[in-house]
Amino acid sequence: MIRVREKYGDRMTALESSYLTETLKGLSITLRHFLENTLTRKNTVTLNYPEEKKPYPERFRGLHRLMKRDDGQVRCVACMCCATVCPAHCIKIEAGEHDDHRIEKFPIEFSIDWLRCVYCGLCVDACPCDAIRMDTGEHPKPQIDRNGFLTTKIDLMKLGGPSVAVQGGVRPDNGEG
Amino acid sequence: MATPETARDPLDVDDLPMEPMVLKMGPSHPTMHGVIELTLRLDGETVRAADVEIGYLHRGFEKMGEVSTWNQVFAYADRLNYNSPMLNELGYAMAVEKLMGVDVPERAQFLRVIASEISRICDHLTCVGAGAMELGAFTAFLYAVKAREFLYELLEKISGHRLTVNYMRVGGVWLDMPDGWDGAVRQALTDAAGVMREFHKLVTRHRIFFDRMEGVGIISQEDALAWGFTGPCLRSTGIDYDIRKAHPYSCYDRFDFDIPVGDKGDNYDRYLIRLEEIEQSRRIIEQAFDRMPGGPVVSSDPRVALPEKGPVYNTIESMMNHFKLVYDGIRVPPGAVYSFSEAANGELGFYIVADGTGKPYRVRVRGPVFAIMQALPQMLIGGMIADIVPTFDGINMIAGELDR
Amino acid sequence: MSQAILERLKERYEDGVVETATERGDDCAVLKREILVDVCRFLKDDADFAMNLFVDVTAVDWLDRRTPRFDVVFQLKSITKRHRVTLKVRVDDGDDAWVPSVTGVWRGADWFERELWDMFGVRVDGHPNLRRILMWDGFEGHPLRKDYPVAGRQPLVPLRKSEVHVFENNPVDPFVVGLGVVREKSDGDA
Amino acid sequence: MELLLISTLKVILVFAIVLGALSPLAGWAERRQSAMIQDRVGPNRASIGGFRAWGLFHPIADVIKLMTKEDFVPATRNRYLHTAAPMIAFWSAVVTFAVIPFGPWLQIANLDIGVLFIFGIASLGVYGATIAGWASNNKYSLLGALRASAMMLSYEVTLGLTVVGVLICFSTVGAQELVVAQAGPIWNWGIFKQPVAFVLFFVAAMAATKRAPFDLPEGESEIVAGYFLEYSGMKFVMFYMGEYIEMFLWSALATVLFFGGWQIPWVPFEGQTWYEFAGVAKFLAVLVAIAFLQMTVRWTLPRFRYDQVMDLGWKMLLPASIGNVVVTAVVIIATPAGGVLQRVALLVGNAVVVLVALAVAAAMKGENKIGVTTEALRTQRSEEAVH
Repeated sequence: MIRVREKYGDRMTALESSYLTETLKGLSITLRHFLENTLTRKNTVTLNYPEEKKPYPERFRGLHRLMKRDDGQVRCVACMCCATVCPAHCIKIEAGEHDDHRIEKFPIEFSIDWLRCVYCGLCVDACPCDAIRMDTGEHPKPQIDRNGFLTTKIDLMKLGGPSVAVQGGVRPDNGEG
Repeated sequence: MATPETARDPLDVDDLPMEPMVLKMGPSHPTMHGVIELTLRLDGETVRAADVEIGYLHRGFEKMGEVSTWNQVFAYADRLNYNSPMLNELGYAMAVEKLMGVDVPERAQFLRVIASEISRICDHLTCVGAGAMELGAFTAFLYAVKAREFLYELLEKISGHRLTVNYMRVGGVWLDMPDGWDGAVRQALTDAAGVMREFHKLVTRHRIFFDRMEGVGIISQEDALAWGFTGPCLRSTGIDYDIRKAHPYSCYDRFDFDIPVGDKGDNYDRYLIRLEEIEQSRRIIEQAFDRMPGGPVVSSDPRVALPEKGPVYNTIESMMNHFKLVYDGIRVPPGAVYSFSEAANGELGFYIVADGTGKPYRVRVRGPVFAIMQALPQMLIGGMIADIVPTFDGINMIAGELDR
Repeated sequence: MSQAILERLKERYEDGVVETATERGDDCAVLKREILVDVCRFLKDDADFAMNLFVDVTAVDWLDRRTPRFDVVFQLKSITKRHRVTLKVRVDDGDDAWVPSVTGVWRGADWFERELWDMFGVRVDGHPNLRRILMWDGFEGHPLRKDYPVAGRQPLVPLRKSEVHVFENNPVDPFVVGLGVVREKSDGDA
Repeated sequence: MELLLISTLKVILVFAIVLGALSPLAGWAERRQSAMIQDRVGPNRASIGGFRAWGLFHPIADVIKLMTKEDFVPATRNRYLHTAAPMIAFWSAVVTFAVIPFGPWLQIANLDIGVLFIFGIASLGVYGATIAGWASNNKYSLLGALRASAMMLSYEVTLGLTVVGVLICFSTVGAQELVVAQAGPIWNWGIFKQPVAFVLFFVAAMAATKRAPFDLPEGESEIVAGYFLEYSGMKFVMFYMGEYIEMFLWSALATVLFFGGWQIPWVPFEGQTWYEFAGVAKFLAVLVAIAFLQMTVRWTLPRFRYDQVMDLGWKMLLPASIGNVVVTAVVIIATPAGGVLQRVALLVGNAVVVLVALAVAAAMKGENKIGVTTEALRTQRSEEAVH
């Protein structure tokens, strides 16, 4: 147990209560910052945003992307896991039957409403085939109307790339699984 | 159903000698953060009566909890006390784990404690910084925000986001810490401490600040207990009650830290306690890194943890387990528990009731600020309008956990 | 220690304690409504128990699952003794939906009981100021009842017309009325 | 005719300096400076043809924006007073520059009662704040107006008394004469005769301009924006500019009283042209330096509470300034004029004043009337609760 009054002092001393010394102390800090920042920008922490950007960390959950199969088709099998687990109900999937008999289902439409999304990342955890990811490192751009935030499958796939997981078994050179 | 007869206007004070001025403070008022409405009766600048109206940020957390799965509630829990989301998540995760009887791995416990304590520091920094700003010391505020920013970056590195972290899961945490994170934490804590030293020099011992805080918003020990105070506000009256010490949870019993207490129960005490708790949290974090065990970061209990991605992609058993957990959610056995933890403002309690399905039957949050805010009129009466500002900030009202 | 509380309560209020249970380390006593305030006062004042901190009161709505419909759940705690206990009172729907107020024992129960009324429609008898707290005055229904729909809509609150409305709303307040009336007369372009 | 022409030119020149250069630049400097103090970048987005000039175009953008902005007024205001208030505040700040001697010849009117004229007109500024607060028909404005009037009245007294010491030293109230009297070596400056008076003057002047830490009439976290809460557009600008101009006014007066005005130490003025320009430059440099200090103080300190400002004004500053006047008068009478003895005696007297003021301050610490009231009220209320 620490008594804060004992540690930080309970009463003002005579000098402190004259305002002057403490004000001068404060001025020494502010003026030092002023000089340092004027001459060298040493302590400046803000950035000139659009010109200077700070990269997001690796785990940053940004915009979603849909991963692709080796032949460039969408990896998603429309299992509805992500749509179910989403607390914000922002994922809409319309499933359809694929011509290829090895692929049972695929999403005819896969849309995410980025205005409703809370970027919790549960959909990524829930995906059983590594089809949806949130690692683009980008955040939604401003739009002029709400429809601009409703993103379709095509847009989501533009950011996507081939994935490590494959359907129907282990890939021999799979390093990370 | 109509409001019963017993309702009355708390402003109805008929023993005042002259006509008071009624002043509506908020919700659109800089100090009230847009979420509180204070109705004051003023005698000149002196507050003679006050009434607090809350509910402007009511988002139906408890109702939403009833239609979400157990894991989805984490996303809502983040938004309770949005300054320290990790602490809310820890409280909620502990409640579910207590009801299910899940053991959390050691390493996850340590990561939880570290993340929580970083959150606690952020919360206290916001509180003392905003307090200084609302007293007019804008530079001091920005220094505190700068220090907080160092820590938010850490949370972003480990959880992916700064505020809406969604880092904890039932039975553990989302991911292990990234490489080099411990060094980054130590560095950031050192930097933040350096910035806070300047903050400390700027305001703590300045007489203007001292006079504004000292002896303002006093609450006595008995009153504080009677109103249900917890956290720094209770400790400012001299009671060394901290749930981390009184009912150790997670792995707090392994760390060596002190509880700061005040004497008078005024704003200055609350301010100093927050300043000191920042130091103590720092101590906890450093000890946690020194003793960090290895191992998994999420429980292997198949009832709660999603299976590893590799088996999910490749084996049908894991895939089925995965689907069951995603579609039905975690199935919590029927029962009810009350679990509580020390959040930044005091006791954060979760009373959860399960009926055996994948969704909570009832999630009740006991926000620390809710109990404290009801004593606000008592702390304001007799003071001046200007005293509302530090008192209101000393409570550290967070509408997210007040209105839920 | 908390077990001792349950034992002691059973001993002291034989019929009043409906049942006791210990679940996952939480000790809970289900009480009859009549003895609630008495038990609370006893727990607070007794030197062995010293339940000096009122933590929480809430309700659980067991619509169509159990009767009586509501469990009103009190969480109490002792800061000095470092133990705690849960008290439950079961109340039914309609006229029976009320509990006695414990604000006389702990002042801090004030807002929690208002919330209980606001959210569940469980009246709190003897509460000094039982108003809605999170919802507004004209709210219809009680949102945390299970029969209140999640996407429930409320009738819109009519737009406030003019500043005159504000003055009329406070007819007893001479300051507001005085300032308002004088200004309105002196100002032609309002 | 010639006099009229010269006077007009002088007026244009002075107002070009004050209104055209100093005030807009002050807005820029304040924002930029606060950014530097607070480890930020500051405003730098306004550009002309892609040229940003460290945000120097922001004042221009601000002015255009504010002038073209809708004048949004409350329906229940008092129409005439609401319009008149900003004019009064602005006018009282600007007119006083008529007697400020920027240079040997650069002074609009050399009144014999120059300093008194400044005080007389500047003290009218409080009417602007008070009327604005009352005419807005807003309770926050009203509170701000009450705070402003109480505080400015209190500090006007101190402000006047601190100057008296300087006036005694130089035996004149004419602004130009004061400057002339400080010619010669640097220790002829007012600050070396009246250091305490300078500190008191500086503090009281900050209070008179209602700037932090004395910005409680605005107190944005307590009473939103105080007396100019209900003002927008050009009327708001007049308050805003008035505040800056007033800040420069007191800085200018401080330069005249304590820093030798346009006099350059050790270099006597013998009618040289270069000296006139150098003098004006020196005057402006000192003025800007004092204004800069005021701004830095603003970004360093928290805000006072209403009663604490009154305590500081009436219980610390006023007794100290009276003590300073008495000590100065005694020293001036008792010692031979202009000698080293007098100079030393003045400094010793000042030191005595400081020590006494510190002792008083020490004795006053810990006294918290409001706390007592709170305690009394609480006891009363808890008794009520018991019954």
